[in-house]
Amino acid sequence: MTGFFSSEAAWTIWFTLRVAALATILMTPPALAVAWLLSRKTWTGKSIVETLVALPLVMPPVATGLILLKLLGRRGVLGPDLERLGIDVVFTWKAVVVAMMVMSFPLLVRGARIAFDDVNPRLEQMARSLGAGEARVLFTMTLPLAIRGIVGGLLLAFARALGEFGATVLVAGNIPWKTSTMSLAIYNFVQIGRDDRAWPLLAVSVTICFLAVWIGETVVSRRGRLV
Amino acid sequence: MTGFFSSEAAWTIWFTLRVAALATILMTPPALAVAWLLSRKTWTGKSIVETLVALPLVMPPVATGLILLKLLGRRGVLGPDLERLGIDVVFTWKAVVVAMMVMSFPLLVRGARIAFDDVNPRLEQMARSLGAGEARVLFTMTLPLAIRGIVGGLLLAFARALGEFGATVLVAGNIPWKTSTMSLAIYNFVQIGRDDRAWPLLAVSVTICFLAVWIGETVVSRRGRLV
Amino acid sequence: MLRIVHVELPLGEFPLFAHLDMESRVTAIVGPSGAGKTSLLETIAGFLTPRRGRIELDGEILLDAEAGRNVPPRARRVGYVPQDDTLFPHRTVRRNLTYASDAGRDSPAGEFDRVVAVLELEPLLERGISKLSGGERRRVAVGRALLSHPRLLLCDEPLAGLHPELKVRILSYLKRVREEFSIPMLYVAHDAAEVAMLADEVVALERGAVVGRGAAKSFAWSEGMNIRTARRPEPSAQP
Amino acid sequence: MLRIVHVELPLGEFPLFAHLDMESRVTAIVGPSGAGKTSLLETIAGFLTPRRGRIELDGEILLDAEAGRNVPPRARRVGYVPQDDTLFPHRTVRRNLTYASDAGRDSPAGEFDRVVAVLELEPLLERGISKLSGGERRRVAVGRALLSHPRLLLCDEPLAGLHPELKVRILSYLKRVREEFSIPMLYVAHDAAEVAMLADEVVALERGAVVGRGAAKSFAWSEGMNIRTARRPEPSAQP
Amino acid sequence: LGLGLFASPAGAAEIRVSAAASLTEALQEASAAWNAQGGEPIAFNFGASSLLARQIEEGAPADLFFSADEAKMDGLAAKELIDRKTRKSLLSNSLVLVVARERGAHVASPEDLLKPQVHAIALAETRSVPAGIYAREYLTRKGLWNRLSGRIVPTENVRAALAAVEAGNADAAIVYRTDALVSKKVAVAWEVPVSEGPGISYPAAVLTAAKNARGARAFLAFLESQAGTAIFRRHGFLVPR
Ligand SMILES: Nc1ncnc2c1ncn2[C@@H]1O[C@H](COP(=O)(O)OP(=O)(O)OP(=O)(O)O)[C@@H](O)[C@H]1O
Ligand SMILES: Nc1ncnc2c1ncn2[C@@H]1O[C@H](COP(=O)(O)OP(=O)(O)OP(=O)(O)O)[C@@H](O)[C@H]1O
Ligand SMILES: [Mg+2]
Ligand SMILES: [Mg+2]
Repeated sequence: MTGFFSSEAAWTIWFTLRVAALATILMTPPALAVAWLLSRKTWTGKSIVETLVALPLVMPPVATGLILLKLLGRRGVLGPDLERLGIDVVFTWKAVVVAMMVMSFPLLVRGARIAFDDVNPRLEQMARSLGAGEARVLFTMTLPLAIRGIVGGLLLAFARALGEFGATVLVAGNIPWKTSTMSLAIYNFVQIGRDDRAWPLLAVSVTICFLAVWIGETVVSRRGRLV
Repeated sequence: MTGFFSSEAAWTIWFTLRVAALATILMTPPALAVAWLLSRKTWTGKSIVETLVALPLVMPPVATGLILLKLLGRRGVLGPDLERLGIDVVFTWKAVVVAMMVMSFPLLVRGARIAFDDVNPRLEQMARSLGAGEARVLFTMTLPLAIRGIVGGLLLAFARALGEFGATVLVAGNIPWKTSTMSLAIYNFVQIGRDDRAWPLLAVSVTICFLAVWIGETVVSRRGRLV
Repeated sequence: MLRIVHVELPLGEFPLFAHLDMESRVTAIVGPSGAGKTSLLETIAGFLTPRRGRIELDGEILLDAEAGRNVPPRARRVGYVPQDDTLFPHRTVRRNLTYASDAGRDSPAGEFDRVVAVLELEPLLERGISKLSGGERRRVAVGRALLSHPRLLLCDEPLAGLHPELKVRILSYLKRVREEFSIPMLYVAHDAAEVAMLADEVVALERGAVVGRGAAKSFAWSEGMNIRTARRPEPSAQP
Repeated sequence: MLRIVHVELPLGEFPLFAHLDMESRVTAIVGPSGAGKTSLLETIAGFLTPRRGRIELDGEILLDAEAGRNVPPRARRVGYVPQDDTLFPHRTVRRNLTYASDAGRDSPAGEFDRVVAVLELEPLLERGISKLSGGERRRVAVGRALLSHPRLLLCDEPLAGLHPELKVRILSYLKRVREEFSIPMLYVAHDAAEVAMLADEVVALERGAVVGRGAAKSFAWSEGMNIRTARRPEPSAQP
Repeated sequence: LGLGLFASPAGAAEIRVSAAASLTEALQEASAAWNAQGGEPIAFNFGASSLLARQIEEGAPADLFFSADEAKMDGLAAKELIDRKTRKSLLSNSLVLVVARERGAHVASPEDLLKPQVHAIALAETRSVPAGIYAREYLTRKGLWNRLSGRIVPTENVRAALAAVEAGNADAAIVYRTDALVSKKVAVAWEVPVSEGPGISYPAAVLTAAKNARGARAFLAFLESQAGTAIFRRHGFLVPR
């Protein structure tokens, strides 16, 4: 890789992969929790929560980015507290992860929520009456039975994380060797008219996407063999 | 509305609603077709098609926009033919629709594909043996049984269309009274530091999103009562 | 008449191998669990495609594996009552029953009301499938098949889990169907009495192969097949 | 012993209303389709929650609608064989059978092998549920319930669609279970012979209410309930 | 995925520079030279000047701001976010009128933009993006703005304007000379004389919130030095003296 790519490009690719993966992993538990609540419980203001979840899709990324900046920035809402804790997010890799998480959250929630809706509650009931506690029901019934939708959602989320630009560039900046993801680098190359350097990076993200899709397919069909 | 919003803002809102709706509608048949092929047929290069579908998510919007421009531009691949047909896409509302379609296509395809996967093929078989042709099977079995996933996908797609910025601004430009969507307008206001004018627009798109979510919920649960 | 010629279909442990001519109007298919009864029916319905063999109905070739001919289920005009009902969960009972006629397979006038009456489905017509009891489901499945104006009826334990009284009424109706419309019937059953009452002929399957065949009345029921004769079985339970 | 005190549960047309003490070890529940048999079982299993009434098992209160007490299904230790199997589609037969013991409900040593042997499930242990025949499904459902080390067995037509020979073997095993482990049993059945063989007592439901009750041997089977006596029914089919 | 993996190569003593995207290559070359002579490592943040300004307003960390126009810098100055003493207008640029290299519209002067065959003129967003603002200023000064406004296509930025001309959907565009040089598919039809053109200047200033003001000042000085200015010239920028 480093043979063909400048060491900076190589770093960017590797960095992007890690933050996108990390963002997806960190996002999964809360996203599944929200999806589960939306699917299984009825409560007032459900549509409102659903809307909030969908917001990062609806708002132009720059707006999401600005809001995140106003939250996390040194003059922001949480900024001062974070600073006191010695955590600074803005313009660090942490900001990239946060931006990616926020932007791809809706995709996983939707996918998982619909998958949970389609799980036959009688199976969960039967599991309970065979002595399974809620945790066991979740891990032996709900999640495995919803795996298709979850994997699908994870794919979308990961893909989105790879492609995220608008929000990231605001909260994380576009700092080579520090916060510059493939999307940011590509954008920058396009800006300065160096398409020749943009295409290779684009090819890489396409390849990564292909691998992700392919892995997802196999995971699902592996489970599929039984079902 | 026009009382509170400048007439330009009012126009922008109304314009955005129409193009986003149009994009979602136009996108639905092809997206469902692709999803159906991915779910029902096995063919070589399936993962490749899936990757292609996912690309608009993975690539930074600016790249997608450039590619569209290189395709539809007067000097682009399809441009000349379109010009011969007297169709002018770039820098018109048509370009906005195209950009929105391309960017939200993956979301609907994924949602529908997974929903189709989960439809019990025995039901379709039974329908056939009761004399239903493929079209009838599709409309009386496959689609109704997959409605949850489809509606979910449509919601994501519509939301994404509302929020789309990066690709749109490249192929459609940001022409007031002609191609300027809410996202584009918000982006500009943010850039010139006129947040005071960005927030109202943001509020509108949030409201629209809320309505969409709410409608989706009721549609699904309406069907749910039977199932 | 139905001719099944050297049909071979791979299953779990063993293949289904069937070679039968069915001249009789009602043929009962009996056999232990996992013998291949359902598989046979689904092969005739066109849900499963055998590796070899030929299937003919009234002279028309439905399937000829060698010649690569395979009439799709849609064109077979076979009414199938599957073992697991396979009702359409998103439609009311009524719209399950009318599905075939909506698709252009109209039954004789008045048939709908008659079937609904016999199967006692009136109170359920507007119900969702998920709100039915097990037996109610069975009846809807039977009704749906009867109302598809078939040339051949395939019934996989259509009366399983039904109350004897109702069973008798439905059986006598099926008998009438067979006589009035002379629709031949393949009928999977486990109850000797049921078979004796409806069937002309019995075919016994085991491990995918036909192991016995004869007129229903004279059919040699193996020991214990008729539960009455097996009041005191030796405890063959231990491994 | 099981006590069902003035339990009331709204159903489709009519409510289920049950008031029973079951001292006997095996109680058969009979009744026409849609009588409320399954609903009654699911109420005891805790799948359905009645509007009123109380349910006690061996003195422990499982449900007391008035007092707002409702022991969740998990804690009821009731083995349930549902009418529709409700097997876990994503697990092999083996992992369906071991689900309860994985969850900490261990059965006596050797029980697994014994159950597998009686239900003839060995060849299927590693199969996926979707690859089972109807009867094979039933047997897995029965096995899963037996292996959940229950205090009470609820069987909704456990032997429906099984071949008489096998039926007899399984029945005699259930009989042994009842004797050895003295697990009381509620048993929904339609076959007089089956009932006579296994049950001590019979309870007849109709439209949600108990309409008859008695010792199995002496139970007054209404005309036609025993199919044998109904060889020639008057064609009550016309509407 | 140990978080340790994410420790950035640059340590505490780094100079954080927020700079307009159009300066990317020049500044990267400059920082290389700066490092070669033993300067502290530089961490650049490239982007649209307006967004960089927004980031600084929201307290995003930076030591030095290199804007593509004075307006953004004024905005920060008004908010006391920059150290006025350090503010310098380092560079200038000139506007050019570009057309497609092949089969381009026959435009030799701004007045030619009035020709009927010129349907669309791509400019960077004329309210927010410096290049667009300058172009508008110039056309207005030429008395052409109102007569052309129907043909103006505002794009996200200079690059998008060029792309529009390359794609053939804009017949002409007004962009920076530096950007025009990068694109092979467009030809410069008319170069706006510095005298006629608007006062384009790229101001730089050390931020009041700078953690490494000393380093920032040093780097700024280097950019002004012979070595620094040489690099900018090589990239087509004008360095007023
Ligand atoms: N979810 C439901 N909503 C409304 N009515 C229901 C629902 N489930 C069952 N019923 C009705 O309640 C009655 C009792 O149902 P139940 O399943 O207990 O009958 P059953 O005795 O088990 O009949 P079968 O022998 O056919 O299984 C039936 O009339 C049925 O139509
Ligand atoms: N999809 C499948 N894959 C592999 N084996 C299968 C599949 N479906 C059924 N079988 C096996 O084929 C055999 C015949 O199945 P079939 O359903 O025809 O039996 P059956 O005679 O209907 O039994 P039952 O009376 O229990 O319904 C069984 O041994 C079963 O395990
Ligand atoms: Mg079967
Ligand atoms: Mg029942």
